[in-house]
Amino acid sequence: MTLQSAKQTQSATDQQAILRPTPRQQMIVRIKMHYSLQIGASILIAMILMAIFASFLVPHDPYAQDLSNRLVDPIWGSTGTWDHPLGTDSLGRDYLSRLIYGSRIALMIGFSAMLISGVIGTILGVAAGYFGGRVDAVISFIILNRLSLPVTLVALAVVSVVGSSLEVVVVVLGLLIWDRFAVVLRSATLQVRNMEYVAAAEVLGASFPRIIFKDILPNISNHLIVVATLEMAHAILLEAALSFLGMGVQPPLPSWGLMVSEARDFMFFKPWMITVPGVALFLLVLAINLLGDGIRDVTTPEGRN
Amino acid sequence: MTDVAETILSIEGLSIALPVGGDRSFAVEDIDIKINSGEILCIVGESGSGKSVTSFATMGLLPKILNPSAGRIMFEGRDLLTLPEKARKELRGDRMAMIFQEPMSALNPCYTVGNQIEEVFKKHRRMSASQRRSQLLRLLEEVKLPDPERIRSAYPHQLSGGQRQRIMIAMALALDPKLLIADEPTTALDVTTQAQILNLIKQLKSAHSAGIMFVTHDFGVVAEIADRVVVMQHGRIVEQGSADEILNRPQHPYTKVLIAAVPRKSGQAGRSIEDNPVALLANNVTKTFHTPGNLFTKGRTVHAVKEASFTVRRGETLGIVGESGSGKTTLVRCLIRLIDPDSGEIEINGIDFAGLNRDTLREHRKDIQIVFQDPYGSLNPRRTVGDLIIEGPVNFGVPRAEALQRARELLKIVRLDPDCMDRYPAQFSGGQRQRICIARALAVEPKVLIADEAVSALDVSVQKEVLALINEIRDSFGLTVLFITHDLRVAAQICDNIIVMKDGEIVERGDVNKVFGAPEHDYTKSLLDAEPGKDWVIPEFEDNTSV
Amino acid sequence: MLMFAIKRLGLALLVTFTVSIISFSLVRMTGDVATAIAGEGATEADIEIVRQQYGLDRPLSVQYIEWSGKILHGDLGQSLFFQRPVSEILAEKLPVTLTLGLLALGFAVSLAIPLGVLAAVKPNSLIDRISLIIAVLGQAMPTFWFALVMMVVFGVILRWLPVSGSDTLAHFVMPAIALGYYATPAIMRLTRAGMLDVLSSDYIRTARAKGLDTHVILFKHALRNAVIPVVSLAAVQLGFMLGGSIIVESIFSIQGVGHLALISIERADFPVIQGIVLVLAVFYIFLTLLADILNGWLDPRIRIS
Amino acid sequence: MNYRKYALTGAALMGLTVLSAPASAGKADDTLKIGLRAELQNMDAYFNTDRVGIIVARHVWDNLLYRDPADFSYKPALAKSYKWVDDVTLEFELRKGIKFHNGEVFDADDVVYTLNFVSNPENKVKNQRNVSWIKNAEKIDPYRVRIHLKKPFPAALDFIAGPLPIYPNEYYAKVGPEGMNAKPIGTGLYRVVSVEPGKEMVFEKNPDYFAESPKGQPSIGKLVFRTIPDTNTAVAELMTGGIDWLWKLSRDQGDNLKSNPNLVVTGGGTMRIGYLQMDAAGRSGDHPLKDVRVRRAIAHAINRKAIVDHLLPQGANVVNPACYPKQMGCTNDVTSYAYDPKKAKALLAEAGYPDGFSIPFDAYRNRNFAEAMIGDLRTVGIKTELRFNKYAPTRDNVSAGKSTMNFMTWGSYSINDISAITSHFFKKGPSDLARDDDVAKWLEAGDTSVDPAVRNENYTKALKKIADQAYWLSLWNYAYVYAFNKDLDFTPTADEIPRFFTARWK
Repeated sequence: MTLQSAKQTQSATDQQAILRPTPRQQMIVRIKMHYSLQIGASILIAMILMAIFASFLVPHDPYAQDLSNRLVDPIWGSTGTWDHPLGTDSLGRDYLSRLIYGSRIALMIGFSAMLISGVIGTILGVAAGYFGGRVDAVISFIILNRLSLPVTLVALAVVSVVGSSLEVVVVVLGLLIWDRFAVVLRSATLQVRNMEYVAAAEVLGASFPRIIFKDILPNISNHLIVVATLEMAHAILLEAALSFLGMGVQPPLPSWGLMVSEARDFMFFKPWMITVPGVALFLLVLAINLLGDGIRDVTTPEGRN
Repeated sequence: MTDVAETILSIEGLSIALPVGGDRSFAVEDIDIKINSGEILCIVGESGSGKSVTSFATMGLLPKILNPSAGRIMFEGRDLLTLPEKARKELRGDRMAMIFQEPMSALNPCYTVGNQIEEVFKKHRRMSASQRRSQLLRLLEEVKLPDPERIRSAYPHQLSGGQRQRIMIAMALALDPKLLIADEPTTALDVTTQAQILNLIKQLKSAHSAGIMFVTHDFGVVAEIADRVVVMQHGRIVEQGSADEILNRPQHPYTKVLIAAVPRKSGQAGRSIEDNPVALLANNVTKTFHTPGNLFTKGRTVHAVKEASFTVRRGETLGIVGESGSGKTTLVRCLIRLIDPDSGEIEINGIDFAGLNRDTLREHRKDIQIVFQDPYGSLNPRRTVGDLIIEGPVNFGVPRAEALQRARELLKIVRLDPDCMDRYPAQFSGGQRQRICIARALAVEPKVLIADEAVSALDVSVQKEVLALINEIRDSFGLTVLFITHDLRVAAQICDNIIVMKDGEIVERGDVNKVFGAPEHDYTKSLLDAEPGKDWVIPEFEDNTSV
Repeated sequence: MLMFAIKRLGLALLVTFTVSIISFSLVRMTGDVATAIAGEGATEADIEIVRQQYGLDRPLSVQYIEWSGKILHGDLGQSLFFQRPVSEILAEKLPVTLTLGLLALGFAVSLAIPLGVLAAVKPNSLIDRISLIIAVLGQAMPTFWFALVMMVVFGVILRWLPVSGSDTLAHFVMPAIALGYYATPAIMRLTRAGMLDVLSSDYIRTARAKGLDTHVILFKHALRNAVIPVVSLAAVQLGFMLGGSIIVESIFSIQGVGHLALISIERADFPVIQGIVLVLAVFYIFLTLLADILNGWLDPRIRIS
Repeated sequence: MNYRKYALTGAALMGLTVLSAPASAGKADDTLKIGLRAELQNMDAYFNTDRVGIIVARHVWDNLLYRDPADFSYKPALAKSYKWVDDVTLEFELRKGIKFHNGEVFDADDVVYTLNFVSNPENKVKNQRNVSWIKNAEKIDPYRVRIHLKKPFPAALDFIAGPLPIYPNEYYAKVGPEGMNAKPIGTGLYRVVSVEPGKEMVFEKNPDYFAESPKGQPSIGKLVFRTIPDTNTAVAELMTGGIDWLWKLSRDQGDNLKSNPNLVVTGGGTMRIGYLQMDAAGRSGDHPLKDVRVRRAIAHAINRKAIVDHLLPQGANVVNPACYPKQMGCTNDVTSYAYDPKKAKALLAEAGYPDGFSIPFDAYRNRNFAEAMIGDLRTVGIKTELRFNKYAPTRDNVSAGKSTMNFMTWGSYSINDISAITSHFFKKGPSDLARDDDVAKWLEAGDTSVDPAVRNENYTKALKKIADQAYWLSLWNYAYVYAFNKDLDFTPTADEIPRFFTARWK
């Protein structure tokens, strides 16, 4: 071998390196190998489809009551019929139809509250992480204040003041649960901000919004998505809890939390009445969490070998 | 060295398989190594050559995914590879010991160093507490740690890197092992500390009869301490022999490439730049950092840069050298206003750069650009190469199409395929990324280019190419280069003038021949003196300039 | 040290101040407090008398200044409903909630840390998968629903555990599990991640190079380092549990702060709500401080400069 | 025993060792455990407004008189006899030989002190309505007192027998309301053993209770009042023997518990009525309910009978007039609106709302009843935005004229007179959403007259107009469901005051 051939060996490895998969290709491979992400995504997509096409799927009007036909058992019970596969509730409304419509409310509240809190939390977190110094001190103080306020208690108090409705619940939750966005994105931004590519962009004359949108946000987006899923799940659980305590969304809206709450009078005698909406709630939150975990796994920062 | 060398360790035909889907099928393949008592065997090679895997396989510390698939490792008459784990545990720390690369992280932060050394006694010997204690103090003395009583009860983070590496050595020597494995033990240390540790290891070789397997990538270190040398590439041994043979009369082309790539001091002397106009002027630049305390400790104030003043002329390469913590990185970050200096003036092409406010600063940013040390962290992984390179021109108002055209040219200049514009940084090797960084910096046609340890993370052969590229670009673009490095040989090879920094102060300046040839300041002297392998005259090969 | 302590105290006071304003304005929006005090069926004249008696006819700012002035003297005011000092009522109820919170935390920690450690020691093993399932289920399980299901199964059907009250430790078993289960996943994940991190660290390699036994490596070298971030999380979780015990306390009729908060919201007993929000906020601040001290104790890098 | 073992196992799982399961309640240890929803704000009967407070007061203290729940007659209690001296003076002769729980002897000083203390506004007793009619009390001799009224007040005896227990003067003077809250002392059938606010109150039989008492003698040795705010938790406790007695259950809970062989489920109607109030005067702004046809449509749309039949317990009935039919001055001879959605739709179309409209709807309790009404309204095209809130904000909304339509309840303070309900809502006070001058005038005439004929005539006119104009739709009267241990002999009374002193073990 000559020196020349040794040098070719070197450039040969360089050529080989260029053929490495792109980050996106890597991610697709990882998604294909990640079963819990697939399960979560499938359940969630199914729920979303259920919510979108609820009006075509329901066997009955979810609000149509029939007091003479109340508390019918589901098909596996003694008085069950195929007319009401999951039976009827205490006002004689079809349980399955209410369950299906309930997915709309859960998803709507989860998504909207997450959106509100996401906007607040992201702005605060990114600002704190990017600017540091006094901005960080002030925002950290705001976060500390927020964390020291007990969420459920404050939500209950506010809802009891303003009066409970779908919109109120969404806004109250959105205004309360931004803390994790802020905390996580603050540290993620801090980390990215200290990366040399941000310094490089700064040196290359990139303006501050350009750095935020081109360098910071794309690189913290995986954190953002993960927190978003967590908070969406959190918001759904909180709404259910508020509705359970009677201070969430209002009847006759078929919120799953409200359904559990209304079914409590029968929980010792007709346990399926709390089981069915509880399991639906559980599955939805589970799906969102699995999706979030999966996203975290498949988007672990590329670039390091 | 005794005349009758006893073979302590003999690696015979060892192959270690890599998991399926890797770059190659074996981490190391069919290697044979012998280590005799009382000798230092250096295993040298670039990253990925399999040198560390060999040392870990010997120690029995391979990660679970790596499995020896063939061969034997004979130690004290037994094949380590077939030995049950329990028996290997008995050997580790007792008959064989290891020193690692990162003294910062190799010690448990939660326990005192004394505690961590005594563990070795507890595990392998029945000793009373007082015996352990006196042994401990003896060891700390042997590795020349001052005030052993105090050091004993110190936590790792209270010690310096060098002290920690001494603790690691004391721990390794605790039971007088037959085999000592050192995996790049000085790479993370400053040059003066490195010299002390190498010195210590040399002394230990004579005091103990142990055989030492010393893994390194640095031919200077090899020249300093090796008795015999093994050169590895891509998991295979390409050449082995005595230190003298390998260093001065290498046979294998790869060894020659490596040695040829070792930077030497005879680089740039004699270029005339004295008459060129001043491109950059720094006057009394000062920067102080305050670290806040916590519940238990006080805050601290660090004077990172103290009144630094110097000038650089157009076309000049100014080297700024110093050990870690000397303030050189803070200084350049002040120069490009990534950090605002507390006081002082900075003039670039006659513009008062330090005095610019945020808005006007942006307009003048294009005059001074920087290439960072970490080729991984300095490229946004979410943007394509093309996007990254046109970032600067677009920011300064160049139309996108024009910027893209220019980016293709720049890629050619840094010897990358212009068709890789749509690829992401993750798809490139370290050296390639550093070229991308250079292309990006050049895209805005700067007057001054700062290379902040730009080659220190690269293997020597790649380092050499990048250094050559920087010189070439400096000449063809008429750039002024500030070259920041801790490696004196690199500085000597590429720079016209040198500034030596220590504790935030410039202690010496002058042209490269003067600073390295006739240093005035004691610190510069000690730096030069500490340079490993300084007595080795690097052989020249005919066609090395073409590399 | 002294400066830091002063700063920390100042921060705590500042948070207390903002929280006090928030909680004050929060409950004062609760419509006319006088109606609530006078009770269901009171005449308009009764309500007017109450309004004057309690000074509710004065401007809010005057009322706030008076209230905060009293707080500085440790006086949280009188409960409108009980006509007793709020501090006295809280002193009665806090121990119950603290017991519940500590037991819940104890449950969470004693489940999460061993599982997290085992999962990290044998990644991708059966135990890792089981603990992952426990974590995923725990995050998705609505607390109120879980509590109801436990009550039906263990309280009514199996009759293993008492259904409500707080007389004996047996009474706390179900509530503590219901409350603690939600915190388990977070602690477990952090333990697992921390442990994985630590196990791949250089000093564990050093420990192995010394030939140390596995249990020494795991329990002496790895666990202590892995548990440091868990301590902060656990302290914060305890804070959240105290604030989040509303639902669990209401379901299991535990006479703690959570239940007091809920009924006080229903009764618009604003001095009590203010007091609870304030006390919980101070508690939270105190817990973060405690976490810092514990971390300093565990981690000499923090303790000694 | 089993239970205890498992409880120990459960606790051991959590690493706990100290544990003791509660003793089993019931006949065996002569302890009646009573489940109550609400927490008592203050043990002093004059400083709480709770139903629980009234129940406690009946057990711990005695009044001068006692009203028999069976025939509503006034029987002498602490007083041996009473007489009206004139319109504004009542004289009582007191029994001798009665002692308070702390040994203090009962005499005229106790009566005088108690009544003068509570009637003094400065002492700020909670329910001024109960005492504001008293001018003062005067001691004639050690066992004779006179009560002077501010003005003629026919209901005085009702109050004397109801919310005015007699306190020991020396003790009360010494400890005041705080002391009475901490350790209540009375002459009553039960004395207070311990009070853990919000958790439980324990009472034990008073062995020295005076023999002549119209309340009889206590039978059960120990009463434990446990606060269990959540109904379903309380039901669970009842099913598992944690408590022996529970009331105010929903109809479904009662029906379901009937299958439990260890329990007796019973119930009966009360005076409390539910009503739908509509903002006919337009105080909350311009809206369809100002049109009488719309109000009548709503009245026809709601299937009150179905709700009563399917959701309310036995003893509840559909009510038509704006009062409880058995109340003095009330009449059933008013327009009644039968369930007729077609007619409702026709009326809506006639009023110009063939496609219905949307309207806010305030409510504060019985969410399921509200929901059922919402469903009925939806059928005829009226969409409602339910604003379900706590009592206080809901009532504030109504008083402030911000409520368009609300579903609330009224218990008339258990007063058997129409003035306690109809006059409250239709005399242009803050709660009046009709603002009808005629109605207000007739009611005033009825309220100020002592002649039953005049009263009846005026009240009937008012009630007829209210019903005709559908200012307010009376829905039903409430009924309570009681469930208790089958070993217990307990009789519910119509006045919503359970009397545990008459209960005994079978």
